[in-house]
This record gives sequence, C-alpha cells and structure tokens, in this order.
Amino acid sequence: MSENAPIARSPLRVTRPAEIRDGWELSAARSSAALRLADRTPLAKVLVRAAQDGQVAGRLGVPFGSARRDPAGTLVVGSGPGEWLLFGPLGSAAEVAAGVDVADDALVSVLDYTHGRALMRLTGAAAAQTLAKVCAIDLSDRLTPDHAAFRSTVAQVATDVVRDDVDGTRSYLLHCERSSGQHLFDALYDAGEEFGLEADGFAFP
Amino acid sequence: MFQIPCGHCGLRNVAEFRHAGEQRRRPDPQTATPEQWRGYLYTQVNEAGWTRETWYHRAGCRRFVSVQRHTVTNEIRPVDTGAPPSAAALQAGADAGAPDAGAPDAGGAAS
Amino acid sequence: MSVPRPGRRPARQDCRLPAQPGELLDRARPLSFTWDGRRYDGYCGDTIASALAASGVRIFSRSFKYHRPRGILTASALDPGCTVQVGDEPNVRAAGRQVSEGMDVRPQNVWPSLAHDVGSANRLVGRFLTAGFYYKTFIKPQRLWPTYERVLGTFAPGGRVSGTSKPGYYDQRYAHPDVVVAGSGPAGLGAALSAAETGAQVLLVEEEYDLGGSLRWGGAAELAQLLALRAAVDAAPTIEMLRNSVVAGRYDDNWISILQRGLPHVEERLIKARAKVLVVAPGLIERPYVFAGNDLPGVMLGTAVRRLINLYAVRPGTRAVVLSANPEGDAAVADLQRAGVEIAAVLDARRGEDLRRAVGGTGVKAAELADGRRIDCDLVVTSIGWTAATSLLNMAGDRPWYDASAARFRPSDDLPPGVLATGGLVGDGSTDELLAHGRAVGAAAAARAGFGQAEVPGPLAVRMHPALFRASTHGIIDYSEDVSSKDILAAAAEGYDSSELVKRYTTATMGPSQGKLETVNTVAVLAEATGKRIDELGTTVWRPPYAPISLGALAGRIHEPVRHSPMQSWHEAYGAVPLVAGAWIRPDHYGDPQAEARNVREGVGIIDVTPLGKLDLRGPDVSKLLNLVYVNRWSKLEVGSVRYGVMCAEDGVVMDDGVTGRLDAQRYLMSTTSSGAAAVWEHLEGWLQTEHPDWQVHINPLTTYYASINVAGPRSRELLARVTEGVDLSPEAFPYMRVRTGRIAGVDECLMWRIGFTGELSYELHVPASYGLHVWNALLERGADLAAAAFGVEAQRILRLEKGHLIVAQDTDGLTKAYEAGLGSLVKLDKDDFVGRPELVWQQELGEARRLVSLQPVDGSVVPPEASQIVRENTILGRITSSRRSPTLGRSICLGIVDVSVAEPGSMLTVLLPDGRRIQAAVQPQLAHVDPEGGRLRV
Amino acid sequence: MPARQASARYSAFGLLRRGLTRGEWPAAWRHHDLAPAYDVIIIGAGVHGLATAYYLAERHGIPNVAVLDKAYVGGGGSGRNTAIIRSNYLTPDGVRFYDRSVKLYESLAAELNFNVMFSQRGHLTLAHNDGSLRTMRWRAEVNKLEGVDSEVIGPEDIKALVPYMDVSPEARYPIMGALYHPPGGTIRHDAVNWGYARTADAHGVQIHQNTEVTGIDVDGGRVHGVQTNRGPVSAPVVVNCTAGWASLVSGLAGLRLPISTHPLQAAVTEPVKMFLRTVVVSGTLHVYVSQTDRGELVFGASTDPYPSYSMRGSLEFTEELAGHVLALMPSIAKLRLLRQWAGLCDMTPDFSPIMGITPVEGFLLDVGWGTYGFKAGPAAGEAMAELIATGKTPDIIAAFDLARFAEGRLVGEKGAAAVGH
Repeated sequence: MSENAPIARSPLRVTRPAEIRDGWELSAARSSAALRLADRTPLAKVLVRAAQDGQVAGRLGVPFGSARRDPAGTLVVGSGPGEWLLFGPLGSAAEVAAGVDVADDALVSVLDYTHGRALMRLTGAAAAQTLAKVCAIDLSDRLTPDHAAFRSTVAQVATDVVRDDVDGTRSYLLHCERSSGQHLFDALYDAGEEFGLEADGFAFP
Repeated sequence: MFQIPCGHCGLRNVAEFRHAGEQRRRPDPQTATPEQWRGYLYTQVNEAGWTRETWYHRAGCRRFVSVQRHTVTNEIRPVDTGAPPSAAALQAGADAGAPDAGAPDAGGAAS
Repeated sequence: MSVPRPGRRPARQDCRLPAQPGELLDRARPLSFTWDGRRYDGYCGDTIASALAASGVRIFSRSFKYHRPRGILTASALDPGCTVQVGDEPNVRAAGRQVSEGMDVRPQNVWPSLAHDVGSANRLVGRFLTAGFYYKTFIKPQRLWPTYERVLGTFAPGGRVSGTSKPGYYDQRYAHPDVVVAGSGPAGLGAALSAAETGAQVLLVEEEYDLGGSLRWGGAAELAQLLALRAAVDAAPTIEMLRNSVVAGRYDDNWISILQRGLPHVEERLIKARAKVLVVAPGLIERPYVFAGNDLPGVMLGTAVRRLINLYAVRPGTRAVVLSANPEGDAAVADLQRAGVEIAAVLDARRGEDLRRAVGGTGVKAAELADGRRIDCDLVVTSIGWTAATSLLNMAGDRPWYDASAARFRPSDDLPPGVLATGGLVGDGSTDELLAHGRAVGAAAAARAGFGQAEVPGPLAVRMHPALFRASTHGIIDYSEDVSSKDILAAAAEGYDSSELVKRYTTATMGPSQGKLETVNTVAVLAEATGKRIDELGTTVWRPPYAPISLGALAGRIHEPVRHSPMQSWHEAYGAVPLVAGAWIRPDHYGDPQAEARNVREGVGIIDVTPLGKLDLRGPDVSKLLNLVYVNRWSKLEVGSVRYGVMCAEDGVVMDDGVTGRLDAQRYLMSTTSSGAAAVWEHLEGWLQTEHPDWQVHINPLTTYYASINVAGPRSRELLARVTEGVDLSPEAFPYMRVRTGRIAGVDECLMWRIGFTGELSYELHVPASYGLHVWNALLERGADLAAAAFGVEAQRILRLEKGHLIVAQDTDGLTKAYEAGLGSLVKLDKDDFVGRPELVWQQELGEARRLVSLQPVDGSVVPPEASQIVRENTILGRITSSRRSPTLGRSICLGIVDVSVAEPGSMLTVLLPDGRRIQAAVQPQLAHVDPEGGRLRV
Repeated sequence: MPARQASARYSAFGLLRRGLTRGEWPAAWRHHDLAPAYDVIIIGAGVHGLATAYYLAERHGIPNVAVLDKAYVGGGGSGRNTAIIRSNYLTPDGVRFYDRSVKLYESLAAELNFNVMFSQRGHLTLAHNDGSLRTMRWRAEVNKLEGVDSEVIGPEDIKALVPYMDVSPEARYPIMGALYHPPGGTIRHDAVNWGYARTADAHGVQIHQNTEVTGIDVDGGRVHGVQTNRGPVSAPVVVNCTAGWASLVSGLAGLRLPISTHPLQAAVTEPVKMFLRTVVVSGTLHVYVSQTDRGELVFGASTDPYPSYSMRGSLEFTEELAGHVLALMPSIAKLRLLRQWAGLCDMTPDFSPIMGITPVEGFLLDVGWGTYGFKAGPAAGEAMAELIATGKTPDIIAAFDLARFAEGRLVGEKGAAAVGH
C-alpha cells in the first residue's frame, strides 16, 4: 500500500493559503469582503431517493423545493421529486447516511455523494444580483425566500441552488456535478466582480 | 422563450427541457408489421394547432412531463390526466437540431 | 482618411445658441473631438450630430445608391443621414449618441471624402438605377458576375469592423419585473409611477439619455411638469430606471430583451426580463414628407428643429420655409423664431398649402411651393404627420389597423394578454391627458400583475389629421436605401404590388431604421400606385429587434461549460496535448502516442478515463431494465461479474455500448461511452418513467463521483498488487470480466473491473473522485520501476483498433444497425422485447447490406486516412472508419464498413486515398488485428 | 393553350431606353381568374412549385398549369432562407442531385433573362474536432468521386480565405480544418423565385397568389382537383410543394408524412464594408454566415429544437448565434444585429426529401426538404416536371421516394447531418 496517507481534493482550485484538515486539502483564506464566494465541496453530501409520498419522505419532512436544518445541524434539501440531499460537516457522510431511517419504503437509495459534486457558497448583499446574471430563476423573496431550493441552469450547467441566508445576509449554496465545478465557480466569480466579490476559505456551513 | 409548466418545478423556460416528441402508442414489438412499426418510428401528425407531447425536464427535476401545446402560438396547457407519455419520447433521433455527425466523441473510451 | 490635427484651431460653434431652458448641455464641461480628422468642440450632453451642427456641419454622409449628400433629418437616433464611424465602431447614430472627449468620428460611405465624392457620379445615371436595376442587368455572361459583384461590393454602405479589435466586456442579466414600461414620455412616466404606487416592481426603459420624451422640448409648463415627474420617479422605491437603454424585443410569454448602455464597466448589457405585463409607450415618430429634394441637407422634420434648438441649443438654419399640418409644426415655427431663424414662409397643409421641391446641390438653397412661388432659404421644415411605433405590439402578435381620420396606424383594441399600450400610440391629447391615460394603464398593468384592482382604460381621443404622404413631386421614401417614390410606382407596375413584394423588390424599409420612418410612406405610395386603400394593403410585419443590438451584447459573457477530471492538474504538468471532446478536455497524448501504446503492450500504462459515463442502478427490477435497453441478455449476470452490452434505439441503430457490472443482488453499475453518458441516462429514465413506471429502479449518475483510471498491460496486476488491499488479484480469485471492491493506495470503496478495451490484462479503477489524483500519483510512484507511464486517448485508440473494438459514432453512423456493426452475436432475438428488436429481427431475416470489417493495406507502410473510400472503379463499396499505424504489428491497420458482397475474409479491396492514389487492402478473418484469441487479457 | 406573353427582355440597353423614355416595364407576371380546370395544379409558389411549372411549360410543352399560393410569390421558405447554394453532400445520391441543381443555377440567369446574382464565392464547413474532420473528409471523398470540387484544407488556408477567423489552437472550439467547396456560394433568393415566376408566366403558366387550398378532392384512390378560397379547380395531377406546411396539405388528401415542421431562424446585421468573401459554416457551433453585396452579414443556425409553426423568432436564437459567431470572429463584437426572422422547415428522419408518387394516384410530393430546399429548387423542379410529363420517376430522385420509410431504406445523409447550409 501507499505510504503517504490519502489526501482528498476539491475540483476547485484552492484559494491560498491552503491547509490539510481531516484528510482534505482546504483553503484557510478569510475574506471580509461584502460579497464572498467559497468552496464547500468537502462538506459531507448524502443523496437519498425514496417514494415522494412514502415513509422516508415523511420522516425527512422536507418537500422538493425547500430546505431545513435538522437538530444535528445537517441541512436537508428537497432537491427533487422523491430526492433529497443532506449536507453535513466535514467527514460526517457515514453518520449522516446511517442516520437516514430507510424502514417501511419499498425502495430507498442512500448514496454518499461527497466526491461526486462540487459545492460552493455565495454570500453577500449582492449575492442575488450576482446570481441573476447567470441564472434565469426569479430570486426575489416572493418566489425564492430563505431555504428555498431549486434546480436550474446556472452559467449553462445544471445546478442545485439552495438559499441559505447567513445571519440575515443573502447566501446561496450551489452545487453541480464535480467536473463542472471550476467552470461554475469561475462564472460566478466573473459575475460578482462588479460587486467586489472575493474568494473565501472553507468553513461550515 | 416560452415557458412550460413542470408539475414538479413550476413554470420554467423551455430551454431547460428537451422536446421528446408527439405522444403515440408503441406497437407490440412481437406482432407489429414493418409498416406499423415504421409508422411509429417516423410518421408524425405534425399538427398546426393543439398537440399532446412530451418534454424532458433535463435541467430541472429530470422528469418527463406531458403538456398540450399549440404549435402555432406555443401556448401551453398542462395535461389534466397524469397519463404517461410514450416511448416516442425516447427516440434519440427526436432531436431536430440536426446533430453534428462529427459529434464530439469523448475519446470513445468504451471499456 | 486624413489624420487628426488637434493642433489646428477647432471650428467655431457659429450655430450655437445661448443657453436654452431645457437644454441638455453642461456648459461647464466643454469637450473636443475629431470629425473626419479635424478638431471640433462641443459640450458634455451634446450628441455627435448636435455638436457638429453647432459648428455649422451640414453634410454627415453620402447616400447608398446615388451618393447624394445627407444631413440631419430627424435629429434622433433614427436619423438615417447621420450614421458615422466612431473609432472601431461602425454605423453609430450620430444624432443619438452623446459625444465624448477625444472621440474619433469619421464619415462613412464617402470615398475619397465628403467633399469630393466620385460615387456621386451615380447621380447622373440615377435615373437608370430604377427598381430592380440589378435583376435586369449584368445577366450575361454568368462568369462575369463575380467581377461585377466585387465592384458593387466596394460600394457597400456602412462602416468598417476591424479584424483585430479586442472584444470588450459585454454581459447579460435576468430580471423578473411585474411591469416593464417602454418609453418615458408623459404617458410612460404616468404608467410607471401609478404601477409603482401599488407596490409592483417596475422597469422603466428610455431609449434616450433623458426621461421625458416630447416634454423636453415643450414650454415652461411642460419643463416644470417634467422636473416634478423625474423627481417622483427618483423617489419611487420600486421603479428601476434605465436610460440610454431600449426595449429591443418582445418574445413568447412576455420574454423581453432590453439593451442597457452607458454602464461604467460594461460595453453593453442585455437584460432578459420575464415581465408579467409590458406597457408599450414609445410615442409617435414624425413622418418625413415625400417631395423632390426631400433628402437635401437642410430639409428637416419639425421635431428635429425642436430638438436641435431646445435640447442642444443649435440654430438649425438662418432662413426657413415650414410646412405644417399640426400644432407641433406650429410650435416648431415658434421655436425657430425664438432661435432667431428668419421664417420666410409658413405653409399650412390644413389649408391645402403645399411644397413642391427643395432646390440645392449640397444643401437647401430654395424651396418651390405648390403655388409656384420660389423662396430662397437654407432650411425646409415639414411637420406633416406621425407614425405610431407599433413594433413591440407587432412582435406580440398584434396587427395594427389604419385610422384614416388620424392618418396613421393604431393598435387593435384587443392586445394580447400581458401587453398594454399608452401615449401617442393609442391617441392624442394634452400632457395632462397623456399623463392621465398613462396612469390608468399603469394601474391596470399592476392589477394584471396582481397588484390592486383597475380596468384597462379606453384609448385616448384621436385628433383628426390631414393625410399627407407625397407632394405633387417624387422624392426619397427610404433614405438609407435610397428608394424613391418613383421606384415604388415602378415596382407596382411590374407586379410587385403587395407590401411584402414591393419591400423585397425595392428594399424599401429594409435598411438600418427598419421601416420606422419609411413603412407608412411606402404603403401610401403603393396604395396610390395600385388604387387600393392603405388599410387594404396593411403594413409589412415588424420584426425584432426594435433597435439594432451588438453581437457582443447578444453573446454576453461566453460561458461554455468545460469539464475536467481530478487528474487535470497532473496532465497539464506533464505536457498533455489537450483533446477537446465536447465539454471534456482530455489528454490526447503526452508526446509520443506510439510509444505510449507500446508501453502498454510491453509493460504497464495508466489512462484517465474519468469521462466514461457511470450510472448507479438499484432496485429489484434492474435486470428487467437492462434486458429492455440492451440487445443482449442480463438475467443471469452473477454478483461480482461484468458484461459488455450494446444499446440500440427503436430503429435498431447502435446508440451506445459499455460494460455493466453487478455489485450486489439489487445494485448494478452501468458504464457508457463518454459522449453518450447524458443521452443514455435520459434514455433509461424515459423508459422507466413513461413505459414502466411500475418498475422499482433508481438511477443515480456517478460519472464524476468516481475518478476512473484504466491500468493496462502485462504488468498491470503486478503494479496493482502493490497498492491494493483486501482484494485477491490472482487470476483464479479475480478472473476476466469480474468486479471487486477494495482499498487502493489507502482509499476505501474503490471499484476494480477486470476488463480490457486495450486487449491487455487490465483493470479499470473507479476511485472516489476527491482521491483521484492521490491514486494516480501512487500508481506512477509505485510503478516507477515497472516503467508505468500515463497514456492518452490517442494511444488508447491505437490499442483498441489493434483489438478491433469499434467506437460508436466513428465506426458506426446514424444508420448502422447492430448486425452491420458486427455485433450480431450479441443480439438475443429470443428475448420477447428490447428496444429496437423488430428492426433487428427484420435485418437478421433480410441480412445486412453492409458490415464492419478489419482491413490491412497490402503495403503496411500506408495508413489510409479515415473516411477514405473503398471503391470498385468509381463505385463506392464502403469506407475506412478507423485507421492507425499499429506499433505492435509495425504496419497499418483499419476498420471499415463495406458492402457485404465484399466483406468476406480475404477479399482484396481498393482504397481510394484523398491524394488520389489507389491502394489494395485485404479483409481480415476477424475484427481483432492483435491477439484475436484474447489470450493476453485472460492471463 | 393559354396566350403567351411577349415579355420585354431585360438588358442594360433596355434599362437605358426606359431610363430615357421613362417608360415602365410590363408586369413580371399577370393576374388571372381561376379557370375551372388545369392539366396540373401546383400548390405553393415557392422555388419548387415555380420551377416545376416553368420546366413543365418550357421543356415539356405543358403550360396549362396553375400555381396556387395562399400568400404571395416566394413568401415562404424560398424568400426566408439564407440563399446558400452548394452540392458538397455526403451520399452519392445527394451529391448528384444537388450538383445538378448547382449546374442549373449556373445558367439560370441567362435562361430566365433575370439576374439571380449567383455568386460562387466558395463555401467552408469548419471542423472543430476529429470527428467532424473525419466527416468532412468523408464528404470530400464522395464529392470528388461524383466529380464535385471539394477538399479538406487546414487552418492556414482557412485563415487565408477568412482573415478575420480565429484559428488559434487555444480557441474553445479550435478549428482543425474545413471542407472547402469552391463552387458553393450565395444567390439572390427572391430573384430566383421572381425569375421563374416571370418566365413561367411568359410561357402561359398561371400564378394565383392569395389562393389558399382548403381541400383536395380524392375519389377512388386518385386525385381530381382542389378546393380553394376562390372556388373549386379540377386537375388530374396535384403537386404538393408546400415545405413547412407539407403535412397539412397532404393531410387534405388523407396522407400522413414522416415530417415534422421546425422553425429555422435567420438574421442580418447592419451593413459594413466587405470583409468576408466566402460562406462559412460550423456544424459544431450550429452557425453559418456570409456577407451580402450590400455589406450585411447573413446568419443562420440549426432548426429550433422543437416542432412549431411559429415564425415569430426567439431571443435565444440570436444569443447563441452571436456567441458562436464571435467564437469564430472575435473582433466583430460591435457589429449590430438588425433583423431576425424565421421560416418553416419540413424535416424528415433522414434529412433527405420526399419526392414523387404517393398512394393517392395523381397526388405528387416534392417536400421534406428541411433546411436544404432552396439549394434543390431547379433540380427538383426539373425532375418533378419530368415525372409529371413522362409518368416515370427520374433516376436522380429515385432514392427519395415516400415508400423508403415503410421499407426501411433511409438515405444516409443522416450520417452527416450537421447544420450543412
């Protein structure tokens, strides 16, 4: 076997300075800019598929189109009809997956998607204006209030978007299949430049 | 850019969808005559007016949705019944934007 | 073109008036720019045209066909004679674009210069350049047309685009306003304000630099009203105001394109708005009058002189003859007098007075009146009627109707839902009446968008207006196309007697102003020619965009998705030559593909195959699904085994192939071609959702969850053993076509498939993507002494060709069915059903017409380029679909699809090379050129 | 036989004479009352219908022909296409057919005494990946075997032909080569329509505009005539030349077709001084562009991705178009798009036409042209006229019969159906 311990890497170029934490290469950068874009790929991501009207759905209690934090701090996102994405802290994928009670449904899939998706967070008062340059969905409070979730194209990539404001500041989690992550990041960065966007480091959530 | 009412995602731009064809019944592959089968493969009603068709919400919920569309105005009505669309939806050839024969082949790395 | 001489003293602004109450100039901010190489002065707020006019410039361009001198006609963005080159930007509307410090402005369509213009020789032959001139001449001989054409091409109008300009920063954004208001005259302002009062989000769009429309050149009362309205708009929290921007198009479901200009850091921005309601309020466009000499510099519209005087403090002439048919014309007379222009005569069209012609060479010298009088003057002003700018309504599907009493087209009474109109478009009225109508429409718009309650008001009253289109003489109808009223008559006489045909035959209305000035006059003269009524003829359809949009703005930021594997950084560091494969960027090779291939045959190589499509299939009914979508059988696949499968579409044409493995009782992993990944996923979902919703299957894409690495070569097992834990790699424990899960280089949950696209002993590793680079590096480090090296897509293509493996869409085409592709042995027709089965049944009965075979040129040093044709004399029998030099055999090898009549092993075929040579090639006994028995991959 | 009109010849001399006398030219075609019966009724006064009528009268002495159109001459696809002419197709059948059309176009101006401005400025189809480069070579090889001038050229040669083109390997879609087809070029589409109409009229053919076919009389498996908004007309032969509306018109005869109607959009820019001499097509980028003598760039793309009879046009078409044009020629971002429009294309499953007889005796098809209709006009008209006059299907269109679909004999153009305009 290989002597050096495995290092997990995000598909996004690390914003310097970098550090190794829990087997992941992370960005230790800290930005105080009014608009920030940060890689969140290392967060645990678990995909759940089950009947839309089944028991599992009932227990998750989050319909498609919305998101909610469970007591453990896991963000449960109704990412599709009969489809959920659970975001947990770094390295918690196994627990999060184990925490899904799959009883009583004919067919339930629980997959660790941590390595399959790029995840980033766009935070700041101008986050909606920035996103509106590359996404056709109405981002007003009326249609997509805090904890709204939808899937649409962002900069021509099919992207899951979750509005997850941070202390009252507009914030979006965006995730897409892994190999398009850098493209999505670059497109958002380009869109945000006029609002003074800066790349920020890793944190949870 | 007209909009299509997706039963799961709500009104979305047509650009998020792939047109998957007129709805039609797939003949029994055991008994179909060549004429019947090729009628199913190739013949189109091609109505200038209301038509019942299937779209795939490629960039959204990834569900096949049935709608009625007026092919002159592109006005859309949701299909009341949840009647499943048909296999015509699946014809890879359904794409009209003539595919580039030299379609970018990603190295053809078929194991 | 002469070079700028900034040193030289600038032209004096002789025609500049003292400060006007409504002027847009900032006299505190003078500026200078160059026109045709000479320096001119102006003020911030001047348009290019107003600054030049202030300095006495009258000729701005030469006309397209006859090269007649042209000056200011409308003093608005529509002004056809004021199109200029600004730096590397062609066709700038000089009367609609503000001038800026140091601007380099040049005339267009003038050679060698505005003053001396050889093109104007055309004027002499002008009488022969009748409608359809080109159709009637240069007919023979055909071979000379290209020569004529090149000459004509040099007279093409317009400015120049450069071949070297760096594209600026253009972008786009989406918007979701409740109400979009197009136009900020009194009605538009009223609509925006009252809609906003309900809480509706309003996007107010004004094409010019300032709000207010005609209020801006009204009297003191109007100016005061305008100030109040502007203040109210500024104070309204839900109004977003865009100036120097234009609503360019209205598309299905109120998808509205707005071009926003004048942003600090963006050249132009395209706003794509999904508006609940569009309020169209662009007002009226003053219609030019058709009479002899109506295109001479010095012939202007009433609104043009009012703009010049009131907005730009420019005296448009010294001695004027005015033809007025309406109060606005009368107001123009007052403005002219106030500006110190001597009024030589005012002709009241309402009393039947009329002009006959404007006389002059490079500018107006005199006017001839209908009563025969000839009056010296340098300015002829006409205010003879209006055109409603109905384009946006037209795009929304409305067909305006001709109101003879008002002598203009008007919107129909029932506009499409989501579209309302106000202002001059729907009628006439005082400022207060227009404002009131606008407010009522704005409230109704808000109501339709879900804010408050309000009914759509009826149209405004319409003022009777005399119908004036053409004087007793003939003149220009389309200024930018140089089409005269005589041309329209001639076209009609030749049978081009509908508004569409006359447009196409004379090109009237097809120029840069897109008919806004010309359409109604064209139709009116056509009516005259055909004895029909204007309402019988109707206008041509107005097409988007309402105003021209730069390609840059339409393109916006170019976000072409690009996909990279987790090992991309390594590929770049090690000099991979990139292969653009759809969205994926892959290593084609690292310098020497032949050597890379040899290294795989002799030792061990690793290739990044991450783009391979991978689908996680789980549930009790997966094998049903596999049996349906693959031509071969899946019921008996054991856990831990993998199988090659071929997918056809319903027409029997091969659509994709790949290997699928069974990981446990109810869980499978399907691999697809890289380019087919998305289509196959969609294909499977389609069959599940639409034909078999009862089947219990979940499909989850894992394509980029895994980094995929193929380790290939006789020493691949040896290498893998060094990094793998928990998997017995011995041939007995892990034979060919099996799948195992284990720990690789310290990474858990890695899948290992023992398969061989390359024909060697090989393992395809699927590693959680975040660890892809780690495992890749580990393999190279631990394999250093085995000469383990990376190989690229090109080497893989060579290897698979040596093995005779086909590539879907290269060795097959849009019509190749399974049997033709040599995949017949896989097809299990005894399955009750699978996608495409009937077609394959029939093909099997009839026998295929073509077949994929392996070929070897007799002269092994010749590699026939792919797509070389296989012929008998000049009859095509097939083609080479793949060809390479085989490093293993040291000769050229091919796959080809050929007519069955010559597909038998041993038949000798003629290959026609692109360079014309014909070579011989022999059909091989089987597809594989190397190791047909497959011994190497079963070791 | 109807009276022939002695039409004044077009020539520079004629122009001069009329310029001096200010005399008017006679009508290019006349208005007629609808006769109760004709030998042949052609539905659709586009280039196909008019060419068929012209060759019937001129080559086969059958002038008693009515061309019916619900609108005006050349108002459909024939007046909305981007007027690109080429014969560099993929299959021998396709190449032969379109090459015949190019040959006819080359002599059309003289034959019709009407300058159709056929400008054989050369036609480039770009390849941005090895797959399409392979297809270009495939087409070139087939073309050469059929005697059509085509060759694959490299980036340097492309740059020489189109100086504004970005041929750098760093481009997002690097240009690896192109199929160069010197005889390809552009034509003035209206002139072709009008030239055929005028000359057909001169030979006694009657052109009826604003005459909509509302029914087709079929009895005992054969056609007897049509119903129109101006009354019934009888004829033993009725030809459907209605392109995008082909399914609807065939439906009147109880016939369903393997056709779906898709809008094909186009656009022009404001005029600028000539900088692009050849026609440029990119299949991968779904765009084609040429510059007219008036200086406008004319753009087209692939058909809209869903069937529709809407000709309103879409914003997304212009956005994608502009993006792709700038990918090829990045320096022209300041050029402005002036006008966009759409036509309707009758798409078939194998991107090849449907010509000839149908199960309804006397009811003939000349449809399914998809995006290739205008290029085919003269050869199609010539072949249809021959079929009508002789009752025998000419070899040159044998491969394009309706029966091929039921019999599974699709034409291989599908193999290389890029946006090949």
